[in-house]
Amino acid sequence: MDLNFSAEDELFRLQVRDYFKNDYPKDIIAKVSAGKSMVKADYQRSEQALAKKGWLAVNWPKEHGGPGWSVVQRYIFDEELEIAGALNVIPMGLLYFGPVLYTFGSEAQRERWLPGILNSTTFWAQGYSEPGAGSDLASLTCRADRQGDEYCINGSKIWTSYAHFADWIFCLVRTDPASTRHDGISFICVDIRSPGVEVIPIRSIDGEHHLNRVEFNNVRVPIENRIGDEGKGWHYAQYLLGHERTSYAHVGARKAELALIKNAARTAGVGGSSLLKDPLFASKLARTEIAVKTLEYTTLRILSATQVGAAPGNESSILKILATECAQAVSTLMLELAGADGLTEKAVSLPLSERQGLSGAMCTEKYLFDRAQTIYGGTTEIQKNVIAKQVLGLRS
Amino acid sequence: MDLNFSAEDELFRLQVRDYFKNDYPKDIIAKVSAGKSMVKADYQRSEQALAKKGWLAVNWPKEHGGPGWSVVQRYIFDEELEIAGALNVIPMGLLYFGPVLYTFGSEAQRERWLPGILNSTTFWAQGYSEPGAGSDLASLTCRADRQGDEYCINGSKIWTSYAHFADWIFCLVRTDPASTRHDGISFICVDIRSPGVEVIPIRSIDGEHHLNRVEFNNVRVPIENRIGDEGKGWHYAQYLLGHERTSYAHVGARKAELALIKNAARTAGVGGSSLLKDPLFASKLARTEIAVKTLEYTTLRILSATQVGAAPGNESSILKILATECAQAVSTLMLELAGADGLTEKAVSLPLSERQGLSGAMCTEKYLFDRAQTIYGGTTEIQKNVIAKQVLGLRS
Amino acid sequence: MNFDLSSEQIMLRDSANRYVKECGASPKSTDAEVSLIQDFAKLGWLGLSLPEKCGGVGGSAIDVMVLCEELGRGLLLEPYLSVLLAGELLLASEVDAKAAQGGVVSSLLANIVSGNTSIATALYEADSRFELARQSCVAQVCEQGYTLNGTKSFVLNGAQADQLLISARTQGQFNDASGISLFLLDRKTPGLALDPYYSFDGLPMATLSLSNVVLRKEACLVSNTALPIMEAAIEKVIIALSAQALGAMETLLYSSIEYCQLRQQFGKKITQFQAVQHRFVDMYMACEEVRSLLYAAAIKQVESAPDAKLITAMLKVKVGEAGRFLGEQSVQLHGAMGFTEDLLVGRLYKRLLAIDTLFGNADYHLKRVIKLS
Amino acid sequence: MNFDLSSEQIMLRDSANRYVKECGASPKSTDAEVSLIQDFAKLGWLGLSLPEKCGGVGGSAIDVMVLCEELGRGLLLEPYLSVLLAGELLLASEVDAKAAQGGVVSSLLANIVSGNTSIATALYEADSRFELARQSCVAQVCEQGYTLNGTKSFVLNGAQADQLLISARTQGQFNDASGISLFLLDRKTPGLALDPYYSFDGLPMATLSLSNVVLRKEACLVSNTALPIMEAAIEKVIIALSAQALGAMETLLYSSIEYCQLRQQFGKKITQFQAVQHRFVDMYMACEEVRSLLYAAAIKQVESAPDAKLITAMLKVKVGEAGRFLGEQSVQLHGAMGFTEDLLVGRLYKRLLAIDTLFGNADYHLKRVIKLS
Repeated sequence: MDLNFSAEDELFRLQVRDYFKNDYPKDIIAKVSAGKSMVKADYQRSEQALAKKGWLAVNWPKEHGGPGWSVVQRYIFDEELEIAGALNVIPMGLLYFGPVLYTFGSEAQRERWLPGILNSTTFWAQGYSEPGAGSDLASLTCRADRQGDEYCINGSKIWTSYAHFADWIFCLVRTDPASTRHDGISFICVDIRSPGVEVIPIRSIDGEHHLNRVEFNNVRVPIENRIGDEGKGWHYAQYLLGHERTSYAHVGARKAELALIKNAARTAGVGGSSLLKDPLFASKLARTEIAVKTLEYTTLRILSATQVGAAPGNESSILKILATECAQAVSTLMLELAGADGLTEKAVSLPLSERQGLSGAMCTEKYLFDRAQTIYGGTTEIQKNVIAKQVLGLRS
Repeated sequence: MDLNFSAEDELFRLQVRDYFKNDYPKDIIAKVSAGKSMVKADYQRSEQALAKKGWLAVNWPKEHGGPGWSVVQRYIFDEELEIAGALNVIPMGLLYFGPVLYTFGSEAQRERWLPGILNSTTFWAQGYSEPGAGSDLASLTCRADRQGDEYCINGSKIWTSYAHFADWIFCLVRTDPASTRHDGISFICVDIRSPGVEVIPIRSIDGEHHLNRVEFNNVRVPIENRIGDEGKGWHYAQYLLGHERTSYAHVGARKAELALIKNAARTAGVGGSSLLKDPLFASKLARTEIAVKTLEYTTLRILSATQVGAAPGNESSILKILATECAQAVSTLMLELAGADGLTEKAVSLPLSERQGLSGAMCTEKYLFDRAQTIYGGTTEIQKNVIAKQVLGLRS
Repeated sequence: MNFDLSSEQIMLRDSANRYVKECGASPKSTDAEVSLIQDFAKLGWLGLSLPEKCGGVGGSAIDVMVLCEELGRGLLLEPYLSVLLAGELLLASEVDAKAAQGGVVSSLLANIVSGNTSIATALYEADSRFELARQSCVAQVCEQGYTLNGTKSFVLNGAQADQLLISARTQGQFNDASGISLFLLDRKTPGLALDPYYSFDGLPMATLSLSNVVLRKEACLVSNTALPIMEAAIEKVIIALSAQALGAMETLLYSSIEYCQLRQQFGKKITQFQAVQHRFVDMYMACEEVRSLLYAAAIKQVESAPDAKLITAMLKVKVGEAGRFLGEQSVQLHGAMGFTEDLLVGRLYKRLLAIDTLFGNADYHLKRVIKLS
Repeated sequence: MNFDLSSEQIMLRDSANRYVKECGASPKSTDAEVSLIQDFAKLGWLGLSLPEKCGGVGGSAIDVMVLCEELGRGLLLEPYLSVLLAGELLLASEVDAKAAQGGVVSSLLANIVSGNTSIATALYEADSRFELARQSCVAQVCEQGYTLNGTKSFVLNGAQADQLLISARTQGQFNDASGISLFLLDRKTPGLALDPYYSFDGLPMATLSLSNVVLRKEACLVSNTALPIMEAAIEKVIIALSAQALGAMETLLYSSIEYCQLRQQFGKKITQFQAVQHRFVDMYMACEEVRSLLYAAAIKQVESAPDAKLITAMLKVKVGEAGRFLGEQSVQLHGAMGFTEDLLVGRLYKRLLAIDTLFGNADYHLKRVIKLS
C-alpha cells in the first residue's frame, strides 16, 4: 500500500499545473471565480484551449483522438483543473456521447461526429429523462416511428442541461411501440435545429438557466442517425455508466472550495474578526474537511482497484452518494459562512465579496445549485436501492 | 391560549411535591439516585407507600379505587414523582392490566384481582411478545386449547419485563387454531406459579436483569381466568393503547436528568474544570435542552387536546417517537459527560460519582438501557408506519 | 393550561386563510407590495398588535402568530414584518419621555396602521453577523441636533418606505451594549442614499448609506438605551417570522405529499416507498415540534415569563433547522421538478432559508440558548 | 498509489482470520487472556511491529492494521493493544541515550515478544479527560532515584501485567507539555496498589495508586520529554484500534443483515422493507468511509507524512461516530434480541463504544482536527 503517485504521474501533475497557470485563458478563470454566469462562448473557448493541447477528450483512447491517459492521470488532470479554478467541460458530448459513439457507432458516424466534439465546434445535449419518467428511465415514452428511411419522433425530453447551447441531441426513444421497460428503445441522434424540435428553457431555484425541456413534434430523422442496432439503445447507454466510476468525485473542486471558505472565514466574524475562532463554525468546518478527505481516499481506493481491474462495478453508486453529499456539505458550510450576506441576490456585492472573492450571493447560489446533485444521474434514494440489491444482496 | 395550570392544579402540585419531600421513603430515593439495581421489595415498598396515600393507581377512576385525577393532575403527579427521584411504578398491573380488567373483566374477576394490584401485593407481568413475533403481535402463535373447563397453554412469551417479580401473567394467546392475524386471540390470566410455567431470565446489554422468557408447557388454566369473550383478546389489548397517550413522555425524568448532567458537568472538565465552558459540550447540552422543552410542550399540547376530547388519537405514536428519542438524546449526553469515566463497569466508583452523584458507569448503563426505548412498545419504524398511514394518509 | 384558539383568533385565522388563498403567492414586484399594504390596512392587520388609540386592534403575540402562520402558508411576503418591527420600536420609544413629545410617534403609528405611511427599520450592519450591539454607524451631536454617518444593510422594504427607523451609536465603542440610539427620518433627508435590491427569496431590501445626514434633536426617539428595546422588538418579530415558517413548512409537506401521490416510479406511487413515507413522517414531526415551541414562545411572551427569551431562542434554532430540513427534503422528493424556479416548492424553500438567516441564524441562537439557560 | 495488500499481508490476514474463527469471541476472564497471550506469541503477533533484534517481525503500521482488523472482526479482545502501546514507548525510549544503558529495554522487549513478560501502560488519570499533558502524578528526585505519588486510571491489563510503564510529572505544572517522564517498574514494587475491574465491554482494567513508590534512577526511561513520545505511540495504537473497530463494524453489519433475512414481520422479511434496506446502505457506507481513512492514516504513518497526525485524528472522529452509529442501528434492527447481553451484536456494540472512548473520543479528536488543519 502506498499513497504516492509514480514519479511519472507527479511529473504529469506539474505539467498540468503549469499549463493551467500559464497557458489556459486567464479571463475564464477570473470569470469562474467571480461566480459569473458562463455563456456558450466561454465553454467553447475553454474547451478549444484544452483541445489545442490535446487535453479535451480526457477519457478517450488515443485511437479516437483522446490523450490515452491512465485513470490516475485523468484523476490528476481533473483535480488540477478544478484547483486552478478552470471551467469544467460540458460532459454531454465528451464524457457521455463520445464513448458510445466510438464504441457502438459506425465508421461513418464516427467520422461525422467525433471531430466536432474533439474540437468543441459541435455541442451535444443528452435526451434521456422525460416528464413523468424521472430516474426510472425504462418507463420512457418518447417514440420514434419508422417511416421508410426516416424515423418520425414525437414526445418530450426534460432536464436537458445545456440544450440551449447544443447543435445535436442524442436521445433514447422507443422504436418498438409494443415494447415495455428496457427493450425496444433505440439510441438516435437528432440535429437540434430540425423542424419540429423546440427547446424550452427551465429556470432553476438558483435563478440560473441550466436546464431545458425539448419537445419533438413530428421530427424527421434519417435512420443513419441511429447508433447501433434498433431496440438496443438502453444497453448502449447502460454500458457506459459502469465505466464512469469517478466522474462524480470532483475532489479538486471540493478542495478549492474549502480553501476559499477558510480564506474568507478569516475575516467573516463580527466586525471582520476571524470566524475560524468560532468553535461552532470551526467544528462544522472540521467535519467538512473530514468529509472531503474521506471522499478523496475513497476515490483513490476505487481508482487503485480500477487500475488492476478489481473494481466490482458498484463503485459508481457508492461514489455518487458520497461525492454529492460531500458537495452539499461544502456548500452548506458556505451558507453558514455567508451569514446575513447570503440573503442578497446575485447582483449585489457585499463585504464577503469585497474582501475575499466569495460573495454572499455566490454562497447561496452554490448551495441552491448543489441541491440538484442528489437528484440528477439517479437520486440518492435510487443509488441506495442499487447498493442494497447489488452490494448487500437485499431483495425487495 | 395559556401555559398556566389552574390554581387548583398548582395547589395539587405543591401537595405532591410536599409528599415526595417529606413522606415518601427516603432510602428508596437514595437508592435510585445511586443507580443501584432495584429489587422487588423496593418496588413493593414504594408502591405501598403510594397506595397508602391513594396515589398508586393514578390512571384509574375513583369507582375502581383510583384517585380519579384529570389528565393534567396525572401529568403533574408523574412529573413531580420523577423530579423527586422516586421510583416509577411497575406499569404491568397498574397501567396496562388494571384498565383492561375494570373495563372488560367480570365482577368476580375485578373482585379477585383489583385489590392485589391496588395494594401492591400482587405483581403482574405482560405476556404479549413472542419469539419470532416482535412488534407484529398479530402473528402470535402461543396457543390455548380448550379442554373442558380449562385451557391448556403451550408456547413462549418473551421480553416480559419483571416476570421474575410477578405472581400473575396476563397473556394474549390463540384460542382458535384455525385463525390468523387479529382474530381468534383471547386474553387469559395465568398464575405464574402454575405447573408447566417456567420463567427464564434474559440479561440485557446494560448487564441488568429486566427481561425474561416465559415458557408454557401444558399449563392448565381455568376458563374463568379469561377476560371477556373468547377470540376478542386482541381488541381488548388495543382498546387500552389509544388511552395511554402520554405515558411515554417522562418529562419529569428528562428534566431531572438534565439537572444532574449540568450539575456534574460543572466539574467534569480537565482537572475538575467546568465542561459547560467547552463549546462543543455546551452546544450538545443546548440541543438536548431544546429537545426536552419540545417534548414538554408537545406533551402539554396533547394533554390540552385530550382535556377537551379533541385528540385525534395518533398522539401516542408521535409522542412515542419524540419521547424515546429525547430519552436517548439525554443519555447519549450522559455518555459524553462521563468521558473516560464511562469505561468502567457498574461496580467501580470513579470521580464523576464521588463528586456529583452520577458515576461514569451509571451514565454508560443508562445509555445502554435506553436503547430499548425505540424498540419496545412498537419500534420507531412501526410508529412511523402508523403515522404515515393514519396521519398522512399514505398507503404502502 | 390550554392551547386552543379563541373564537376571535379562529375568525382571524379563517379570514387570513381565505385572503391568502385568493391572493396566491406574492410575485416579486414592488407594485404587488403596495397593493398588499392597502389590503392589509383595510383588513386591520397592520395594526393587529398596536393599541386602539393608534387605530390598532390591541392584539397579542398570539394573534400575530395566528395571522402570520396563514401568511406563511400561502407564501404571502411582507409588508407585515416591517410594520410589526417598526411598530414595536415606536411603541417602546413612546415610553421614553422625551420622544413622546408632540405626539409625533402616535400620529405616525396611526398613519402606519391606516396604510398612509410606510416604514422600514435599519438595525443591522454588514459585518455585524447578527450582533445588534455591533453598531459602527455613528450619530454625533451637532448644533442642529445630530449628524449621522455610516451604512446599514439588509433593510427590509428600505427603498419603499416613506419613513425610516435607524439605529446608530451615540456613545461608546463598536460593540458596546450601551450608547445605541434610535432615530426617525424621512427617506428624502439629504445625505441619505438607498441602494435597493432583492433578497434571494424575493423580498425588497436596501443598503442605506448615511453621509453627514443632519437630523433635528427630536429625531432621536431613544437615546443611548436602544439595545434592549431593539432586542425586545426582535423577540416579537421572531414569533411572527416563526409562525410564517411553520405555515410555509406545512404547505411544503402537504404539497410534496400531493406531488408524490401523483407520480409513479418503477410501477409504484412515490408515496408507496417506505423510505419516502418515513421521510414524510420526519417532516411531519419537525412541523409538530416547531408548533409546540412556537405556541410556548408566544404564550410566554404574552405572559412576560422569565424564560420567554430562552424559549424564543430555542424556537429560532428549531425553525432554522427544521425549515432547511423541510425545504431540502421537499426539493429532493420532488426530484428535478423541485429544482425549478417556477414551482411553489422552490420559493417556499428559499423563504425558509431566508427566515433562518433573518434576525440571527440557528447557530447564532444556539449560542444564545447556551447563554440564557 | 495503490491500496493492495502485499502477499505477506494477505497471508497474515488469512491466518488471523482462521485463528479468530477458531477462537470465537473472547469471554470475559483473565484465564482467557493468558492463553491468548501465549497463542499470540507463538503466532509471532506480539512482535509484529517490533524490530527483529528483539525477536519481532519488523512489520509496519499497515501490517498491524491488517492483523487488528481481523481481531476486531471476531471480537477478540486484547492483549495486543497493551503490547503495541508498551512496545512503541519502549522502542522510543531506547532512542534516549540514558535509557538504552544496560540493554534493559531490549531484553524486556524480547521477553514481551516471546510472551514471557506481560506489560501494561499507565498514562491517563481520572480527571484528565483524554489530555495526556494532564499529569498530576508526581515523581520527585530522591536519594535512591525517584519517589512517585499519585493515581493512574483506566490501565488496560494493569492487574495482569508483570511490568508497568507509568508516566509521571518530574517538572512543571499539572498541564504543562514538558516535564513529563516515563518510568518502568515491577508490579511488586512496594507502595504500588492495584484496584482491578473490568471495562463495560469486558476488558480487564485497573486503577494504580502510587504511594511513596521509590524507584532507582535507571527506572526513568524518558526524562521530561515523554509527551511527544506518548503521543506518537498513541497515534499508532489508534490505527490498530480503528482497524479493530472496522472489523467489528463489518461483523455487525453482516450479522445484522443475516438476522434480518431470517426474521419476518407483517408477512415480509425485515430486509425487504425499504427503510431497513436504506439503513443497511448507510451502515455499509459508514464502513467504507472508515476503511478509506484507515488505509490513508496507516500509509501516512508509514510514510511519516506531514499530515499523518491530522488524518489519524480524522480517522478517530469517524471511527467513534461510525462505530456508535453501526452499534445503535444493529441493536435497533435486531429489535429486543439486540438488547440482550448474550448476542454478539451487543458485545460488538459495547466494544465500539469503548473504542470511541479509548485514547480520546470523537469530540476530543474533532478539536484536534481543528487545531491541526
